[in-house]
Amino acid sequence: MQTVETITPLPQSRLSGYVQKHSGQNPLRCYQCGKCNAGCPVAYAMDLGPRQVMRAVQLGLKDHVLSSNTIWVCLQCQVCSARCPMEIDIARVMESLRLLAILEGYPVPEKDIELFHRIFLEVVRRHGRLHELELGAMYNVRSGHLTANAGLLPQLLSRGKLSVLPTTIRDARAVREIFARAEAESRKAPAAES
Amino acid sequence: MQDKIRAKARELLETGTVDCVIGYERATDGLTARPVFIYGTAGVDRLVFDQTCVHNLSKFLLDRRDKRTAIVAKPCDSRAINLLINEGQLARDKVYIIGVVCQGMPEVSWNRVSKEPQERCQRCPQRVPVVYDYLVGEPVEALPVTFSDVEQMENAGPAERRGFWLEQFGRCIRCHACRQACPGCYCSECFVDQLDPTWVGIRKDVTDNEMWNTIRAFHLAGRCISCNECERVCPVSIPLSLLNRKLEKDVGEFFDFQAGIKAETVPPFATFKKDEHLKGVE
Amino acid sequence: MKQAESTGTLAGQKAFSYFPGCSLHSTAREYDVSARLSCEALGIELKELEGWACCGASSAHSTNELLAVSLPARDLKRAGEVGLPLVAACAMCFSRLKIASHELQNNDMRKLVQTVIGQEIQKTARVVHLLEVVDSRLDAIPVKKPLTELKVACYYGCLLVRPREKVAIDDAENPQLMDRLVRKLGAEPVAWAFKTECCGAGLPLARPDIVLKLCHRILAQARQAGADCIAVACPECHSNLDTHQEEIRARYGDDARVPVVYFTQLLGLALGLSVQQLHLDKHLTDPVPVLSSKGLA
Amino acid sequence: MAVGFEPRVVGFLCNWCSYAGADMAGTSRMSYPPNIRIIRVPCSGRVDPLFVVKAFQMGADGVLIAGCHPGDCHYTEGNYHMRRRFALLQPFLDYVGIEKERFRLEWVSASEGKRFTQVVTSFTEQLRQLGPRKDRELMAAKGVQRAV
Amino acid sequence: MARIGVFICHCGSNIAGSVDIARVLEAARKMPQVVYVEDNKYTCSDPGQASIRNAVKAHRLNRVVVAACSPRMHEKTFRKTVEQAGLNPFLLEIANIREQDSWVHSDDKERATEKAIEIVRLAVAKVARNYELYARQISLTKRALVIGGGISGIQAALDIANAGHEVVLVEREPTIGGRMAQLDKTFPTLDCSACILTPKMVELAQHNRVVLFTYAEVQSIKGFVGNFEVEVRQKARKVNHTTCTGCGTCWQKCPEKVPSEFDLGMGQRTAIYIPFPQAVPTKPVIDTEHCRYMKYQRFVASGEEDKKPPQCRVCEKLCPTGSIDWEEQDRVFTEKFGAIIVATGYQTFDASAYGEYGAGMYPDVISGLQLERLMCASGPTGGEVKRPSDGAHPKTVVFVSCVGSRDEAKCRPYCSKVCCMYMAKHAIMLREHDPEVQCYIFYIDIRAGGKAYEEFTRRAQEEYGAIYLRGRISKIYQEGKKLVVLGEDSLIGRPVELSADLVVLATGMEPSSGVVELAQKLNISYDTNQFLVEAHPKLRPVETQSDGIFLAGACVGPRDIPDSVAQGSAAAVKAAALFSQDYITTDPMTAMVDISRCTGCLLCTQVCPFKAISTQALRDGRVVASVNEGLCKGCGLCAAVCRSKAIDLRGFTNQQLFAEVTSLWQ
Repeated sequence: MQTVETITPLPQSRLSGYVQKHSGQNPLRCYQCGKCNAGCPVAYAMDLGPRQVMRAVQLGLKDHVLSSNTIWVCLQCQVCSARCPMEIDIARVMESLRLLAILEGYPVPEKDIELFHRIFLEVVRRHGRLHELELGAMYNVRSGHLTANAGLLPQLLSRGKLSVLPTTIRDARAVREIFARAEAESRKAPAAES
Repeated sequence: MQDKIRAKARELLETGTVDCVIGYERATDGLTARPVFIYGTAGVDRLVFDQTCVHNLSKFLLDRRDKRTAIVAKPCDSRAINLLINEGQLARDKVYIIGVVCQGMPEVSWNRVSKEPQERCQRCPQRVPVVYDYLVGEPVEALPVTFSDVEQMENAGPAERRGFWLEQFGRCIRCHACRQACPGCYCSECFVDQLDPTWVGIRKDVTDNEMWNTIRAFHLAGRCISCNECERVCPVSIPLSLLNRKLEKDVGEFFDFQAGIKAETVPPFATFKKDEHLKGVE
Repeated sequence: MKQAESTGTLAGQKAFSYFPGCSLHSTAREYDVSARLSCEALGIELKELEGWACCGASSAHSTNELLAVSLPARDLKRAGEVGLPLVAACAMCFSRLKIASHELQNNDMRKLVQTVIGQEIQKTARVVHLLEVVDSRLDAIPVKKPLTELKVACYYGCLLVRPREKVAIDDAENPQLMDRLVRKLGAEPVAWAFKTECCGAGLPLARPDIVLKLCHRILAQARQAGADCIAVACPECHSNLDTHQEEIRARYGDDARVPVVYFTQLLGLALGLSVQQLHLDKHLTDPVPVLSSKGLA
Repeated sequence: MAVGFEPRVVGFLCNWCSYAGADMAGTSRMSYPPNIRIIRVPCSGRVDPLFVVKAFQMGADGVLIAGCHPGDCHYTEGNYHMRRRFALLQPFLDYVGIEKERFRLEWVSASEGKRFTQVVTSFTEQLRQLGPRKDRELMAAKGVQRAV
Repeated sequence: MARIGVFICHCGSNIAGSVDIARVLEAARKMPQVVYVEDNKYTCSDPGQASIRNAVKAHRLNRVVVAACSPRMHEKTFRKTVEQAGLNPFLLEIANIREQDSWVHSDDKERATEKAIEIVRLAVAKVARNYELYARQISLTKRALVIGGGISGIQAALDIANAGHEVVLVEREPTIGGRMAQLDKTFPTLDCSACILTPKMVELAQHNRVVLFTYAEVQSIKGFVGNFEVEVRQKARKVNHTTCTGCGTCWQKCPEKVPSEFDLGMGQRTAIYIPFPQAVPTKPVIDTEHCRYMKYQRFVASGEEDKKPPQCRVCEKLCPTGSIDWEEQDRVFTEKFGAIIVATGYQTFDASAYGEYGAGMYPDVISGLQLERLMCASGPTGGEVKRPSDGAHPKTVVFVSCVGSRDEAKCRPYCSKVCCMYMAKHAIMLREHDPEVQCYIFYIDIRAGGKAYEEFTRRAQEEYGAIYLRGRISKIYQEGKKLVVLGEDSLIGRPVELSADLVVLATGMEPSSGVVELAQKLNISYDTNQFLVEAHPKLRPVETQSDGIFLAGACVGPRDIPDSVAQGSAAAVKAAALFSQDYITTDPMTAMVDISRCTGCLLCTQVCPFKAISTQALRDGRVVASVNEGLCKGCGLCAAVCRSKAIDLRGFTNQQLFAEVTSLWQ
């Protein structure tokens, strides 16, 4: 996320409109009590806390939000949503912001997370189900963290916890088509230019 | 059917559960039916029930408010009874209802009986009385309510509608038979008969007739149980059901209410919702 | 679109379509095995859903909302055709399936999804979690070997209790479903505050630091509460909590090691099944010592 | 629309909000078409459908009922009841051919002189557009006799 | 036969400027039953009014129409005028040809004149059907009922009594004093709550015009302003308060201990008890649920045989005046009142709704009011702040604001107003108690609007070192002897983790339990938060839509002590003003029933917003509607819905309105 010396609020921006439309949540309901930040297990690892994201959305600071690592680090654990005194589904807001960031091709500050998701889906796309060994291996190679979790490998294998060969479901083709169509369809989805 | 009714009537009179049974007997024309009050077991066999028993007898109960009475009631009649109970005109415990399942009554006159049931019966949703102490006949599925006739009228142009109704009202002879037949019209002094002020002109003018017919219909808004006796008895056959059913339709749509289905219920004009959105009202 | 068996009590339900989910076929095989065995013992028939596919997990809904609904939708449709309620063992699968069936109630979304999966969805199955099913016949559980003196920290994680209106099978702050079960099995559920704190979900590869930190908090709390083991109902929670305990000790110095087992394993144990049958010996943090110390293994 | 046609409008105004609103329009010297004749009622809920139908029978081109905004009723509930009554009566009259454009229910508070002028102006204009009622012609066409 | 006079006002040029008065005169002269017309420059002036009076006499007029400004302007004036002329004031109608004619149509004199003529015609048509109306005079009971014995109710009762009227105060607890009695100190002055409250309690109890019913509840209310009939239920105390001297032997010796409601579980009380030492009355009640003898009796009644519990009856044995009365039952009695003041106050929000805060789970997570008890010199700890778990003196205390306030998820969207202030007070007091205490106050906004309030919160920070952190707490959990608090400092924007010895939840205000049932009995309205609703939020803050029923204190919304006291006095003045009359004059424009026409469908009773229509049974057995003119406010809803036109509204009768409509086409 780029540092911002001074900000120019754009309250009427399309951003909060998009959030409202896509997540069904009205950002203006937020009165910044901070309970979301307080309860978020990963707030410490975010450059903007959930509360600050909500604020930035209110003010229409689009780049500020979409280039933050927050939307990627968010675990979707839903604690913020469950405890929000204004019953705003903040996790849902995070989700819609992340999707927007992807749609509009914002640089991803959390490369590894994004990479993990991509590989995960590639594997599922291929077999219709996940193959954890494959996922782990591909991730380590492509992320460059060659040794990540490698230590666990022997133990897992010895306990028969990792199947060496993937199970591929009969009509994996159908699943592949689902992927293809879903990607095509969601590219049509409305973006929020501001 | 008839026998069951007679048997029940006899039992009720013998046990003294009631001291009068209101039902139907064969009319002097030997074909149609007419209302009858049976006070003793002797008369029980006069009771009949068949496709000619079209009248809504419920209104007769008003003359026996606090006497124990049994009545033969078709589904529409039973709704009327609920209405009267709801409006404090009858006490449920005074009335013993012999409900009869009804597949619809044909058009009956001295020289012919129609194949098809009467229009009103074709549109009637109830086949089984909504309230009864004793049921005659096998219960059957209720039908959906349809308002094709009303919708047709709604879709006509205003001028067309206006012309149609002016013609209809023009024919009205103000005999007030509709009122006499209607179980909902029990006012001791109807507004049309009042002189302080003279709500409706004495003269039989189309505009006064309109006043009469529209206000009477509106007084039945949310109350009409669509037995349609008014239309049946109208000597100049004004399609009064078209008026009543329009209101029935809107009451259903706006307030999700149907008159006479339950005895304990709050009629639409007795209540409101603070945040209800009614079309036509901003 | 109607939802089959959306009503009716679970208790009366004998047979279910079974959605194991990817992990239960590999890293979480012990969950699968123990679930099947103990259900059998309880007279619950699990029919694995023919040709099920991955629910997409967090990766799908992190990156493509439509995909996140379409993948489960396909499974829901299949289950709908079977006509039995669909029971998921994995909390992630459960959550995704449940949310999907919720989204499918919306007509526009359903139309969109139908074009994506290229099939029409007449009816979907009611989605339940294994924990609910077991709870529904709690009183009928024939406990053979009570787990006396075993102190259990019941860990529910996020996905079973949040979001409230779409998913939750119990209270989000202090759920009781699993505690009830554990008590029924003769063990003692400890009171602790981290029943529903997140374990780091799908980040162990990409951000191990986060997972380690969160798991450390949870393990430490469980230990403090005097738990002999932690019971879970989700393979992801399990692998996060179980597999990294050595690293955690290395990183944070304090020894917060606690064995992490599946509630189905405890259930099986109480039903008289053996440690080996239930794969209780397959965990990285070995629960067998503590179990045997209580005379349970 | 008839040339130079000036509709006659009967307005039932509740004493506490709308009648005061009409006064407000006067005290602040606003102006609106003089077609409306105002009848003061304590509450919009006092307006009996009889009065409305009577007005139309007498030949009114339009009838306006104005009351306090929902929630502001001086009698707490009157306008809510009127709202229901109107919701049924307007389509019903429209059904017997008295166009719904001729019958209005409006909320005008004591401070809304401006709003009152707008309501009356737009209503009057709408009625001008609508033109005079066609009853006479229609009756002639249908051969309906009128009592003398 | 009506003889109508029409008086047309020029209002200088205000009317004459844009209305052709001459033409209006001409037209008016021809109107039915009009026998006299005249015009005046200023009809409202003395000469103008004089000429009306003269004309009435000279021309034997029995109806008058004044065509001038709005009736809202001068109707009263001219009613007096015709009254002076010997006519009934209601034989007058105003034709509003200024506000609704000349002033709005000044651009079109022609049509303004036409309109003026018709406005006059309307008025003539109506007035011809006016008839004498007489304001009914209803006697009133100059006696007030105050419901609720908190500070607001006490103040109201005292003020009414000092104004020379009898007052009955009904309090459901065994003592008066309410929430204020539970407080230790009061902000922003920090004077001791008991020191300022208890004298008032005593003054009330000893006042010769005040009757006090504690441990009693209002059961039902009938009637209307000036004439309420109220059923009060005196709950059985099992102690004869007339003979009891309040010596205290019984509650010192009673062996049965239970958690004290007054101390909110921070301390214990006995089964026969007074809630706190300065309670008024200082006479005990027996808590029949816990009393050992009562348990014994219940046991015997249950018919079980095995091991009977002890009979105890210690209090009875020790009572020097023999005041223990096991036989005493609830007693219901009816009293008459002219006015009712509702001062039912508030209760604090039950924090256990917040699972994440663990209230009820962790003993050291307490509410603000519980802390008051711990700090209070006459409280369970004698004013020593010991935390519940282990009695240790807390050194680090964390305050959590907005617990049950500003929280839509908990259906408490409103701000409770006092919490910010009492948190500051607590921070100060805790330091006063123990200089080593460090307070952390998690706030969202500091709401300190009020005299010397802001300064007070500043002092808490500057002089007493309270650390204010802006952010709502998300979770509290036990770690060993400490409580870990997860929050955020939203000004820095980072998460905060604190471990505390004691956590105080600043629980908000909510209406006392049972207030809705009471409101329904009184037929007064309450809002979505169940606070009672004022007749007007600005201009009638202590009145309700029902005449003679007034509101005071926190039952209307969150209030602090000064506001509650002020409202108590305000409500008292309203009651006293009512009592300053010898009778109540009702507006004669009320509904009336024609029993010959009434069919008894009773739709009118259902629509009446004031429950003013009840039923009456006639000799012939018919049940018909009957109007209580004391309650009727003259809205006319009933008249509009009555199909048989059996019910009508004086002043706006069917005849009058009907005539107005038809007159337009004459």
